[in-house]
Amino acid sequence: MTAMNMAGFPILTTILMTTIVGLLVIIFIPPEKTKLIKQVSLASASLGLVLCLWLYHAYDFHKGGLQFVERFLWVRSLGIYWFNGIDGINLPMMLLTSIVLFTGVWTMWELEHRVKEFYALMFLLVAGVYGVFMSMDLFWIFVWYDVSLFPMYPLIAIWGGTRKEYGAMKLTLYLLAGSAFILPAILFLWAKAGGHTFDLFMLQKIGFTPFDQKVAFLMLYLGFGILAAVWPFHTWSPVGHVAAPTAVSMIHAGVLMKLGAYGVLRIGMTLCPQGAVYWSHLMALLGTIGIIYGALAGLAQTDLKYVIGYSSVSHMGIVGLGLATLSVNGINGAVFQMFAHGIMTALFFSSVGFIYDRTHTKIIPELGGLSKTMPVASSFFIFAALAGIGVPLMASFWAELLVLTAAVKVFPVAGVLACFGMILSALFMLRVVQRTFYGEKNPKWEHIPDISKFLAVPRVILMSCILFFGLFPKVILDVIQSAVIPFVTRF
Amino acid sequence: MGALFRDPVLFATVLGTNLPFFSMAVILLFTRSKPTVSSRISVGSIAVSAICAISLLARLFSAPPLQYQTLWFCSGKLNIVFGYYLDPLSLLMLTIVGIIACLVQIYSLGYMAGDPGYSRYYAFQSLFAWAMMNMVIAGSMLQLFIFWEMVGLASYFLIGFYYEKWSASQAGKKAFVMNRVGDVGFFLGLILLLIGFGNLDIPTLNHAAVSHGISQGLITTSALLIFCGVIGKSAQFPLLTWLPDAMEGPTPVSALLHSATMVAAGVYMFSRIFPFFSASPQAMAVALAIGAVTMILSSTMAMVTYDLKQVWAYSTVSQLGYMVMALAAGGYFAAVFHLTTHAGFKALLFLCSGIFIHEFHTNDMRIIGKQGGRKLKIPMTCITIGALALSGVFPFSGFFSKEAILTVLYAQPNKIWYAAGLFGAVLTAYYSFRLIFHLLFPKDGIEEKHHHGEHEAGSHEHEEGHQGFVFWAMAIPVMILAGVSVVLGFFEHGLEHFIMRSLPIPEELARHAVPGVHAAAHALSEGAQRVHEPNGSLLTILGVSAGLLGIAVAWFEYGRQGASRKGFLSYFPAIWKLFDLRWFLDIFYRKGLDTLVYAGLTSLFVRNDRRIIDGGIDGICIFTEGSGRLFSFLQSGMLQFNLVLMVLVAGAAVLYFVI
Amino acid sequence: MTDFMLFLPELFFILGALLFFVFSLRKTPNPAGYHRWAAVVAAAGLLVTVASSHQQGMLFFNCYRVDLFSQIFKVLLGLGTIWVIFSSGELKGIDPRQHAEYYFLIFVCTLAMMMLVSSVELLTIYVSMELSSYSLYLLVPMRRGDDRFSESGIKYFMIGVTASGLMLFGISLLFGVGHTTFVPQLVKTLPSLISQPAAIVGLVLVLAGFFFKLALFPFHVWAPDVYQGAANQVTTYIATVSKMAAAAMIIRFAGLSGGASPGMIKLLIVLSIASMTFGNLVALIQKDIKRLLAYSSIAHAGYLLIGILTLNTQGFASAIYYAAAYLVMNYSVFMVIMKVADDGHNLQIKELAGLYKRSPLLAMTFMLGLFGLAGIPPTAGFTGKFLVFAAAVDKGYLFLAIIGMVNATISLYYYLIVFKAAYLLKPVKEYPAIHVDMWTRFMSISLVIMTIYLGLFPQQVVSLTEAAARTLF
Amino acid sequence: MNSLSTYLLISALLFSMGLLGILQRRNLIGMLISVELLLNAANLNFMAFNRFLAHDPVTGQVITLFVMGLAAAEAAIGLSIILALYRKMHSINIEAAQKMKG
Repeated sequence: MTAMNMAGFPILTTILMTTIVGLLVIIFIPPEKTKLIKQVSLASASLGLVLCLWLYHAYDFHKGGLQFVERFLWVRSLGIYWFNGIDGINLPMMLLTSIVLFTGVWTMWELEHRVKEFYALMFLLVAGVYGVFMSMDLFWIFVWYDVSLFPMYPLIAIWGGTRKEYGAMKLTLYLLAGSAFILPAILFLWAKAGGHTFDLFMLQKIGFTPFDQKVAFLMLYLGFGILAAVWPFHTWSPVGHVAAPTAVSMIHAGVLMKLGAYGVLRIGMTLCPQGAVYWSHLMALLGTIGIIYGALAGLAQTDLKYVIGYSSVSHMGIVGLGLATLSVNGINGAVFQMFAHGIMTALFFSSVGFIYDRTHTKIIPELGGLSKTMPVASSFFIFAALAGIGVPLMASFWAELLVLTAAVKVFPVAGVLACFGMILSALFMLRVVQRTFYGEKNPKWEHIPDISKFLAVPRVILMSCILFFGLFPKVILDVIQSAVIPFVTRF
Repeated sequence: MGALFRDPVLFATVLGTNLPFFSMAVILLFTRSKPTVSSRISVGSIAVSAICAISLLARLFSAPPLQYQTLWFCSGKLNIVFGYYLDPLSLLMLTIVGIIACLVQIYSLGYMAGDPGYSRYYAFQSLFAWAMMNMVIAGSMLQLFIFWEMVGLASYFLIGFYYEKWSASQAGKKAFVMNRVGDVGFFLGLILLLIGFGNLDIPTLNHAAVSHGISQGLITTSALLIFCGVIGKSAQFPLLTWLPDAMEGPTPVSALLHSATMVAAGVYMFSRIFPFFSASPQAMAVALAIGAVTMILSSTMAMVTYDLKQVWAYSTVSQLGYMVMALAAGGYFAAVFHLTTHAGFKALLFLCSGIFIHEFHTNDMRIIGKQGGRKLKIPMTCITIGALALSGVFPFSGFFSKEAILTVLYAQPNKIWYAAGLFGAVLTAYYSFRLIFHLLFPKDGIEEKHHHGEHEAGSHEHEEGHQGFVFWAMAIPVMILAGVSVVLGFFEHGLEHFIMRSLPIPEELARHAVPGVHAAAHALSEGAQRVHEPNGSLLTILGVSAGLLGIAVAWFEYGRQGASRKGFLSYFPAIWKLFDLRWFLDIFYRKGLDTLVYAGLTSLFVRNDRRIIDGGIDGICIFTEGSGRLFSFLQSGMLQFNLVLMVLVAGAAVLYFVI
Repeated sequence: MTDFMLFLPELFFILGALLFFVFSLRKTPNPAGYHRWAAVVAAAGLLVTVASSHQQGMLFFNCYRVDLFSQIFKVLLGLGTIWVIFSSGELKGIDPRQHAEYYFLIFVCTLAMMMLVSSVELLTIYVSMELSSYSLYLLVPMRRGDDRFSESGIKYFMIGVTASGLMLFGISLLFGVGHTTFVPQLVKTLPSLISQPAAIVGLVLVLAGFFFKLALFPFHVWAPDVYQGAANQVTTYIATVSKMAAAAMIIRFAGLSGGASPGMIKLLIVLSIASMTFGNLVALIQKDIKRLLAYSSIAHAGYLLIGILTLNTQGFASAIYYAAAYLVMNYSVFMVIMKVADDGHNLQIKELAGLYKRSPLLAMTFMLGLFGLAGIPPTAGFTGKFLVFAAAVDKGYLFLAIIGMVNATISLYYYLIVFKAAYLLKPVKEYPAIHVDMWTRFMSISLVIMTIYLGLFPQQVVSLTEAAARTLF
Repeated sequence: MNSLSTYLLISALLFSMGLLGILQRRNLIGMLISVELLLNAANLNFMAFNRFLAHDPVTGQVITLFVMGLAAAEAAIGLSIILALYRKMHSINIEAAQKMKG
């Protein structure tokens, strides 16, 4: 499992550094040079993207296991290690993060208000995300987790939209309340293991008693579940997304929500397999409720971002259900769904963001007939909606197929119900598409020009990602299951 | 990769099926603004595909089924393969799709001329062609499902093509969602098979089913679930109401998707895994019943509408019902044959109606008749030919296929199905000729005066229309199709021997003859039987006379001089209303959706989110702050109160220890 | 001679105090000059302290113990002192005529606290504690003008003397039970006597005295009024420096109950929970930022106590670390406050509006300080909390960690409100840009670096604190 | 009549009297005096313990002397603060000083 090839260039730290260095550079640029700031941030984002792509290419999934390991002692007395590594589960997440960051930075190109702080905070946020994904040490996972959470507050409260301060405060407190369960759980495991290491793999070798596993897993599930918008802890998702500015929603819904599921998978299920088995029914239940509930609640929304927020709830429900099955297919599907949903929802928010920038409204009844005035821009949204419906040959279809296959096998009732979620999602996605883009062209938006080629690029990138992984799921599934197959043996 | 170029068959398959995709991509990405270029690209690519299809048919006419496979991906024990399965059935269907799609696209050159969304139209046409062809030659059920969904997607876009019309987008949504309802069943069935059997490869599945490789229970459940997919896609009862609405799309679209090919996909899929189905008598029985109900219901609906396209839509549904019945009764060949002929003449009917609609800018048969529909010679003759074929009059193709089906139904132990089939035949003939007579002999003749100006304009249009590219672009495909529907019937036997090879051969079945397989066995021998059926001639007479009866009634009411032109149903307004409102199915769905989903669950959940969950969270916050205010009273400015507090706590601690 | 070396820092501060005593006798005050002198003296004092930080030994007939523990705290005290003096540049809160006394008292207080942290004999402890308290009693009422705050002095005094009275009584009881006033011998004998009511009462009363200094619930009652009422610099001094001494004393004394009595631990647990909860809850509704920080300091006392009540090396080490981190973060917040309210008035939260425009650097320092106090990584505050909770959980107090984290979440709310004021709100009226001189810039940058460094690279400091904590046993 | 407990009893009485005084006296001077009582109670304790069971009879006495000194200083400081307060609010009643709250 832990193939410790210590040798070689610390690629992971370098990827982390791309964001931190970008952050520092931005801090030292005078705020009025917005153009320069944007260029710098795009440069560092693309550097990260390139490195992640290289990582993806260089990862040897035939060998599997942990690769590109960097590991040395950080705090001796507590056994904290600077321990980064890549395996099949976090590799797609890294790639996802870099893609979303890159497109997000590009999407916000027209930002004019307090540009410097915006990009600085965004890079801080993403540094946290990278950190969580690459780190294999509980201490660092938690540190990066919090680092990735608290920039949300200023990002939403300064650059946000409707009820931004309420949304920002709610979201931040909500999510950090989650970490109020995570830290004790981590410390609990650490203490139970004798209190001399936070190294994930060393802890994994220590067998925790079933009771400890149940306790710790429940705490971790609650803590991370809040971020993964597990029902009933999902209400921050719509509110927060409505409030947040475009790129932030992209990163938040696209990547940050995945941190929750990733945490459950990486810490909870790795260290507390028996706990996971014990609570799997709860997970399946909440996941299924999330799928149905999110879709149904989304039906009644009038705010575009609310709709997407609820669709995220529904899609993350699929992830939860997949994890709950504790089977190869289920977890493959869940991880794949994390990736697919990340890309998809990023596309959603970027296209909604464009519409909002132009029309200054997200309220569906006020919109309508946009396809006439901005065909390209609306086609992006429609594409995302189709991906959200789970149309085949788009990435999320495969994820749903795998998850549902596993679910029907393990939890037949939940699986069948989840399948009916497919109808609902179709219903509400198409409803939104119809009300927003179809129908008579709205004289209010006559004058609006369509999206420019330059701004279309990030959306096109996201679209092509969805298609690519829909047509060639092998590319990602081989990587994922190289880690998942050994992973499920412990259940 | 090398194999692709070394093997001409594979090359033709890949090229023919995927060319339209590239044309779509090119159109969407580059030539949105250049309609003519887009149309050329699209038509060219579909023509190439059609040629590929025909050549494949020719090359593999007498070859055994071919199968290409490559691993798509694997997850755990699950191996998902991507593959092609070229057997007579798929080849035939491929050819049908290729030819009709090609004809329709040519027709559209005329019909859609000058439409703002010209490029978009052709993009979606190509998308459809790509998806449909891939679905036809799919090697595994999963792959079939995938492209099945893509076909649905294309139909969604094409129905909602005039998206600024609310009703159009509504219809598109309705079609997609209703199909989804069926597809979920389909999907579940596939998942069950994946779990229970682990392989969705079509030939494997069929063999396993007939050779008892799968447990009976699993077959029945999954077969029933998969049949939901058929119900959705082929607009069977109870999901049949989306198809008439789908007529919101442009007429060529209706001709291609919603009569000839896409809606036939359900029947195609059914026949694709026919042996699998036939291994489960229960499933077959259900299918038979549903087919019958669908056929009768939709025919009745067709009897009361005055909308050209609606009539053909309903008749499509009923003909699909026929096919499903045939399959369920074991008439494998009969169904496929009827599918073929129906594709021909129904496309013909739609395209002809399209010409009328294009000419008179209305769907109402009465108005078209009044304004001199019959003046358009070519479409008028062609539509009559189509109607004759539809009502199964010798020597048109419909006669042969319908007769085949009736024979199969007759072979059923329970004769009620046969009666239903005959009754359906009567109704079919009635409504189609009701339409024809409306066009030919409009009520109190053609309004000369009013029509005159019209006629000037109309004839004027004709004049420049007749030489005009537009007219001929529409006329030529129509004539071709008319020719096809005249001659196709005589190829029955050739087709039969060709098609039957795509089933597991009889002796193999005989070797493991299991209770479930009788239907299949019957189906296989049926072809041979039918010829020397004891009273085959009687059946033929019955079938034909049914058609003629219907025509006669229509003539009596609409055709002859001084006919009432009201239709006997108008004497029973209640029934008229029932038929006109599609047996209240739509209203039922609407109400159900509104009350159960929108008014019920959705609003409940939204309120729950707002009140209970969010309210709870905010409540906690308010409570926290409130308790803050409360505690702040401890910090009253009074020094001694605070001192008392201090001392009390210290004292309490002391007491706690001392005691 | 070595003894001389051991006592060097204290001696130095005595000299400084004397110097300012002399200054205070002069007729014509020269505030700027005083400030320069004070800065020099404090800087030198800090140097001396650091230089003698590895001394070890006993003084004054074993009443006075110089070890790593004491020296670390002395360094912290010296650091806090020089910071406070550094920000006393324009001391608008106090009459110029009293500046000399102000510095004099600051030095005396620091001296007293330095003695406090290394005295191991009850009388010595009492005397040095009284000495520090007296100078604070005098510093608090020095606030000029503004009668609203005049009452805070008397409140502080009254509560203080009551607490010291209780403490003295406790000491007498301990003396009676243990027959000695030397802490090391008490440590030996007391666990066996802990069952006696007199011993318990004595211990509780003594701890009450220290809790008063630490402003732990319910001995916090002075804190809000004093924080609000005293001059900004004095508040800073109380909030930072005197907290260090109190923490040190409590750590030393908690050893007295030697982990023997579970009851004592229960008491401490209850107090720490009450303190965290009370402080955070009441802080939610504050408008005056100094008062808010008073309540947050009460909460932080609770966190600190979590580390202490584990009564093992790891716990004490974490508590020391937490104290150090607290010093840094709290000072960086107060420094910004003193800069923003440079005319010495009491800062309201809404007055921070638009700080990010008026001085981005200060705003950043402020932000990091706040997030540090809220315990968000990668700041020192987070690592402090992490260590403290780790110690607690390791001892089996999982629920304490959970309660602590929940409290941290609550506290985040008001920190975010302050942060919002500094970064989001539009200023109601146009404030002048704050003039940030070179020293301030240097200070804030170094504070920022320190906060993050302590947060991300705790290795050295942690090992140091552990070494220090080991000397206690 | 000459046992430790007697002294302890007296000192306890003194202590509680002082405490009571602090808690119920509204007059600042009065409170100050009560504080002195507290200290004296402690002193008495020290002397008693010293007399009856200390190994080294000096300790208690020394402490007592120290405390006396401290008490004097304390009184001085207290009085000065009270004086300053009196200048501002013309009263030495503690109830005058309860503006700051919450």
